[in-house]
Amino acid sequence: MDLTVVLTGRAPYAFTIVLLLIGLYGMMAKQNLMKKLFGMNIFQGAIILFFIVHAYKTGASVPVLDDALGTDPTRYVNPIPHGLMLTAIVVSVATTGVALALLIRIYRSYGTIDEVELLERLRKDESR
Amino acid sequence: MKALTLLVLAALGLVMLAAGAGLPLYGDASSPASLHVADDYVRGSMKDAHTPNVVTTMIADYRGFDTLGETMVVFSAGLACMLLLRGGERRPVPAIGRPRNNIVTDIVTRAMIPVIQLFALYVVFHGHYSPGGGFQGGALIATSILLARMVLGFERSQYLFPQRLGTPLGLLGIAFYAGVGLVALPFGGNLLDYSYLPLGLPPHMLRNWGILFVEIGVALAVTGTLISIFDDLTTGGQTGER
Amino acid sequence: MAVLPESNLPVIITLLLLFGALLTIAAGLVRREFAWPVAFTTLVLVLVDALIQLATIVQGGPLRHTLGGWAAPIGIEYVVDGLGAFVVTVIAAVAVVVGMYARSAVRRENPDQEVAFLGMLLTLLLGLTGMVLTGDLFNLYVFYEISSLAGYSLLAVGDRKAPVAAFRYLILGTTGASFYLLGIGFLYTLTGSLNMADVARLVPALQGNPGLPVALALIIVGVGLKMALFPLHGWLADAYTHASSTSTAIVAPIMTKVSAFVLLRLLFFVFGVDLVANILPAGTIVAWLSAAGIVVMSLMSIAQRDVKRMLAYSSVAQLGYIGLGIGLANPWALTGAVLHILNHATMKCCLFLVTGSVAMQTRRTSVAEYAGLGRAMPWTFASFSLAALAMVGLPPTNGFFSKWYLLLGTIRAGSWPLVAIVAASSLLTAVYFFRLLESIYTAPMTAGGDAPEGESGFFVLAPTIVLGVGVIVLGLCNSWFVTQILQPSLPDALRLPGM
Amino acid sequence: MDPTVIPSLRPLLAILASLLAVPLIVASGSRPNLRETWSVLAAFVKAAIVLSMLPVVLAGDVLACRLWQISPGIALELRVDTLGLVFAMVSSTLWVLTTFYSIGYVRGAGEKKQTRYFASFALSLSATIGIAFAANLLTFLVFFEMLTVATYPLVLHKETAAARRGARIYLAYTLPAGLALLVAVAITWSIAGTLDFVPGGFLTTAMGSPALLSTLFVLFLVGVGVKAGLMPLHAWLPAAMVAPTPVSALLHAVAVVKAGVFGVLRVTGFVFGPGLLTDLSLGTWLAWIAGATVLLASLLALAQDNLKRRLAYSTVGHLSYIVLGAALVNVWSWTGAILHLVFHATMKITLFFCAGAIYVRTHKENISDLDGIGRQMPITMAAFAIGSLGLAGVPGVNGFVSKWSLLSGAALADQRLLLGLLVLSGVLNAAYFFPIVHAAFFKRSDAYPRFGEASPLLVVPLVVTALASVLLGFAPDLGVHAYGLAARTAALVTGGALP
Repeated sequence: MDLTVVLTGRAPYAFTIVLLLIGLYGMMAKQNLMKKLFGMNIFQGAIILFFIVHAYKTGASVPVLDDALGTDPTRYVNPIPHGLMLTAIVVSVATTGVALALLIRIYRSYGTIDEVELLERLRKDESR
Repeated sequence: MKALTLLVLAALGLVMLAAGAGLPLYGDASSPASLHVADDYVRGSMKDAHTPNVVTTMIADYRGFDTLGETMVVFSAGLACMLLLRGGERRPVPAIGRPRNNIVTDIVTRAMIPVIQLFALYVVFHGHYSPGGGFQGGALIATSILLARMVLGFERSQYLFPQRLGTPLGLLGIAFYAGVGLVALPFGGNLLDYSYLPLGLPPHMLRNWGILFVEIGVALAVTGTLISIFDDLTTGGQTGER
Repeated sequence: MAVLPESNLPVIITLLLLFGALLTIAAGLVRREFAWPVAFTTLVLVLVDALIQLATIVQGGPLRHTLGGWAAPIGIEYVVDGLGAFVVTVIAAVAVVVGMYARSAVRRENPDQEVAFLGMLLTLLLGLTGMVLTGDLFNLYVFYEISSLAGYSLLAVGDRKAPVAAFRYLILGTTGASFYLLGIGFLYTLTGSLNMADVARLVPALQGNPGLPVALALIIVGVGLKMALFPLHGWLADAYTHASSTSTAIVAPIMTKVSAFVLLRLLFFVFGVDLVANILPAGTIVAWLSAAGIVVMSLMSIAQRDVKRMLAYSSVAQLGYIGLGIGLANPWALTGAVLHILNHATMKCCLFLVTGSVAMQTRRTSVAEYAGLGRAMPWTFASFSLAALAMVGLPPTNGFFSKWYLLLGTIRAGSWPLVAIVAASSLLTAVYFFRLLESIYTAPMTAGGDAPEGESGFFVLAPTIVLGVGVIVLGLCNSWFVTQILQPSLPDALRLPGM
Repeated sequence: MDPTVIPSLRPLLAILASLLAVPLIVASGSRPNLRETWSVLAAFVKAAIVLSMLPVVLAGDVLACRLWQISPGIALELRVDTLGLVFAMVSSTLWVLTTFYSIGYVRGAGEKKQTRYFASFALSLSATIGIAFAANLLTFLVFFEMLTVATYPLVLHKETAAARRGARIYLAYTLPAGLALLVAVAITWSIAGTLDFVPGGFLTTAMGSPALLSTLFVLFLVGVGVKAGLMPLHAWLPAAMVAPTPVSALLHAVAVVKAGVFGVLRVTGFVFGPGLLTDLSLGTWLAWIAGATVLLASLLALAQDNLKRRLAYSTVGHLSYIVLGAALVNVWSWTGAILHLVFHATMKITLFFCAGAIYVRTHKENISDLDGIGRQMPITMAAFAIGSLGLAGVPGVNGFVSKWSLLSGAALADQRLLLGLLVLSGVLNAAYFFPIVHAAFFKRSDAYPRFGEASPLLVVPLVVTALASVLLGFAPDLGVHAYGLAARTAALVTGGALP
């Protein structure tokens, strides 16, 4: 395949994958629970972008019907991924909300949201 | 450990990149996704629901059930905050809700709030014709209240929106949405089939109105729930006014 | 595609739960005492509807409901076959039983949170039933998230450590959900459809596309995380251990099972038996991972000192049975797997209710502290014993029959190591349950915790006994479920001979 | 000629008689007299129902009761054939005696938890009758495992460290055995597609490779052999002697162990059949294992000082007589085997009853303490002497009749070594029993004060069984037609002429 096609045709996809990996790395490697949460948000963002990337059509307009363009589907980008991702974004916001509530509870009980310190305090709880 | 993590991620990345070879190219107008259901949406949006914004038609009508679920997701997040933060040990209200009494920010905020809310209403009601809709509008209204909460303080912003109203408003919003969907059932239609609304209009106009109704429902639900989540998070779940 | 008859029965379940959740909160905001009656009434109505639906489907075949009147694949549809109706009925039945238990348990364990807790419980059920009923991949994701959010927060209610465990679960669970979403993203990009039946129609043409095995793998990992498929079970033990007894009793028996059902549905009804075997040895991988899970998790259970924790690990092991049955993908094994969804739900729910009841009466939680309690709480522990026998798989309890079908399945697959694992796992289970039973009935009571004042109240005891008896009844009636409900709903390739 | 199959509820009622007594016994736990009334009533009703079927079976018909399916294609089915009826009659009639004996024993010995004791006992008997009447392997397995569970509390009864150890050993043997049986049944179903017992067997060489069939046979043997005390799987039996004596008497000399040998008879005669056993030369192997068990058990019995343990080893030896007879699969050996199943029961239960009576009266368990006891408990020890004579094979007691048939069977099979072994074992029997009788009557001991016979509740049953042993020794076909039924079964299974 032609290199330019590969670059322009595949680069956006590759970008979402890189973003995905960054998010996953944050979730796996960070000790601070809040940073894990950030990682999770990046990860979800990457997936949202994955959908959006595949909705794009070269030279097409936003999926709001325009009399000038008629109802030719090729003139508008694919509306489905956009609609789906609206839902996905809301889900991600909601999840973040619950996660924050949990973090507040954890902080209230243990005074820390650092995983290492938290484990130490959990162990202290156990031995008590 | 860190090396292992990176190794696993690298492997995952390579697999994912390799899998990409099977996907359509970026910008491909003849990808399977463009030719199957999406084209029906574009062609049908005006005819079916008299709504130029295909995304709005899709989320509020074609796939309206997803959106009902999405509203429920938001609501359950609010409920989760209520469950996790209200009750249990009582703590003093943390600093984030305390007023600073800076006259400049006070006045600017008070001036901004109606503007934001007006814009929010536009976003809700103009969702048929431009990007926008219930969720975005509801989030904007909530934002205006949150701004007041942050700048004026928890107590001084109660007159704008009392804390105890958050959850009921959320309930009301979802009930309104589901209620609009429910109307069709006794008339022999299916859930969320707005063409059965008893308003005496042609089906595509009924759907147009139906979309508006559910967008309002979403807006109410989102407004109420977001404010209640914010209040629970900042006040540590203390209920009632002081 | 044959067009299925329309019915309102499936959506009524969703509507009941949705309005039930809203009304519970609203009633609870007026007066806290009003919440439980509303919630419980809802649960009973849901069960009634689920039973009517099951009866209708057993007689007349699968039903659907096209939401918004838009025929699939344009719109979303609910599709319920016998299998789905069966799982929904299991959910509803467990919910009624736990709902009854919740009346006094929630009030005792977390009085301040009663209203939100009950509302959340209904929301969880809304999500879980939705996952089973829907015929749309993305709609499934929405319900997956509703049930997950409800699950995180219900499991976060409990002792001091519960939020920590719940947060870990949230991170992993969201990762799972996101993987699933990405998997659908691949499928959507490749087929352009989100409707399960439609995707199933389009997918065979994609054989050889490198995106397809990745989509399958992402979906398996995504659903597997929620199902706690070994080795993706990391979140489960802590979460179950530290949560309040009602939370565990509702989440443990059904949430993982619903995910198992969803996995089954996606593998065999969306991808199809042949495709799954062709593009990725997915079945074999799932089967062997499950088998490993059965052994490792049974050993872990033996090592536990806390009863709830022991039961939590044993849950993962038992899920291994279900995973194994799904992975082997032959008629007998699959029958065993689906039957075990019901069977394990009843027995594990009973066991968790007993741990809750004991904790409320005596504040005892560890294996050692259970010593000698059999005398003080005879009915509670009689039910416990029955459920324990079912876990070990002794006839005529329902656990025996799950094992019987699974054994036939492994023999049919010709895999002798798996035969040995299924058989030997019963022994491992026997080790930890008989050890516990022996100490409950013969050892002198220990000093830890309070001395029990006798049996729990009616609302706690009755559900426990119902489940204990249910273990036997379901065992004796298992064949009815298999021949009347399960078999007609399976793809032809997975049906028992002569069915 | 196929026998006429008559549908009848009687086999089911026979099982239910004692099963329904269980809740009644539990419910009247606080009123011992009422509770014991239920036990006695159940025993009588059960025996009456079982005996009422005798004329029908003697007339050459078969009673059958087909209940619902418990697995697709396999029903929970009861069928009263000659072999099953023999076993059922032995168990149920001896239960009547044991019930009276139990009442005297537990009250005399001041046992605790009598309610649990009687309930478990009734449950065990239901399971035993279920085993006797099971028409197919799955039904057999269900009741077989039920028996394991029901007897566990009885072994554990005393709740001492020794009892716990005994109970653990019991489970450690019986649970794996049950699994082996389960796997064996599952394999059988997979290769044969049927599980119904057929006289002469239903497996053929066409159904699997010789290696598979041999493995299957080994699995079956492990499954039923544990309960049959086949060496090296016998170790649980001496350990289980910690149970109260009536338990040892009825269950560990009659019901449980005989269920094991009954299983051997069913497997060899009704699953594999003489033809297949000969083709694969499995019968000879089994005969040699049984022969070795007979010899070793007798030698081990010599070394025991604890009376019940000596009886236990004696039981192990005598059970293998039956297995030996089953393995030789000719018409005489089978007649002998079935007769020994009945006759050993009457003799051995007499001995256990004696041991129990001695224990209640004196709290002595060791043989070395029994010097001169015959003077103080003459009736008891006379009965003991009769039992001993019978087991040693002295003519005039029923043991002679069954042994004679077995010897004829060995001669017919041309197994001279086994023939010699049986004779040698008779001598060894004499060697370990006669010294007890001798010491009891002819030695003197002034170590303990004078006492008389135990209560009539204990003495009458043991006199009855001793008398029965003598009567059956002279007229083996008396009463229950044991001889006629045994001979007819043997002819049916081996295809030979009536002896």
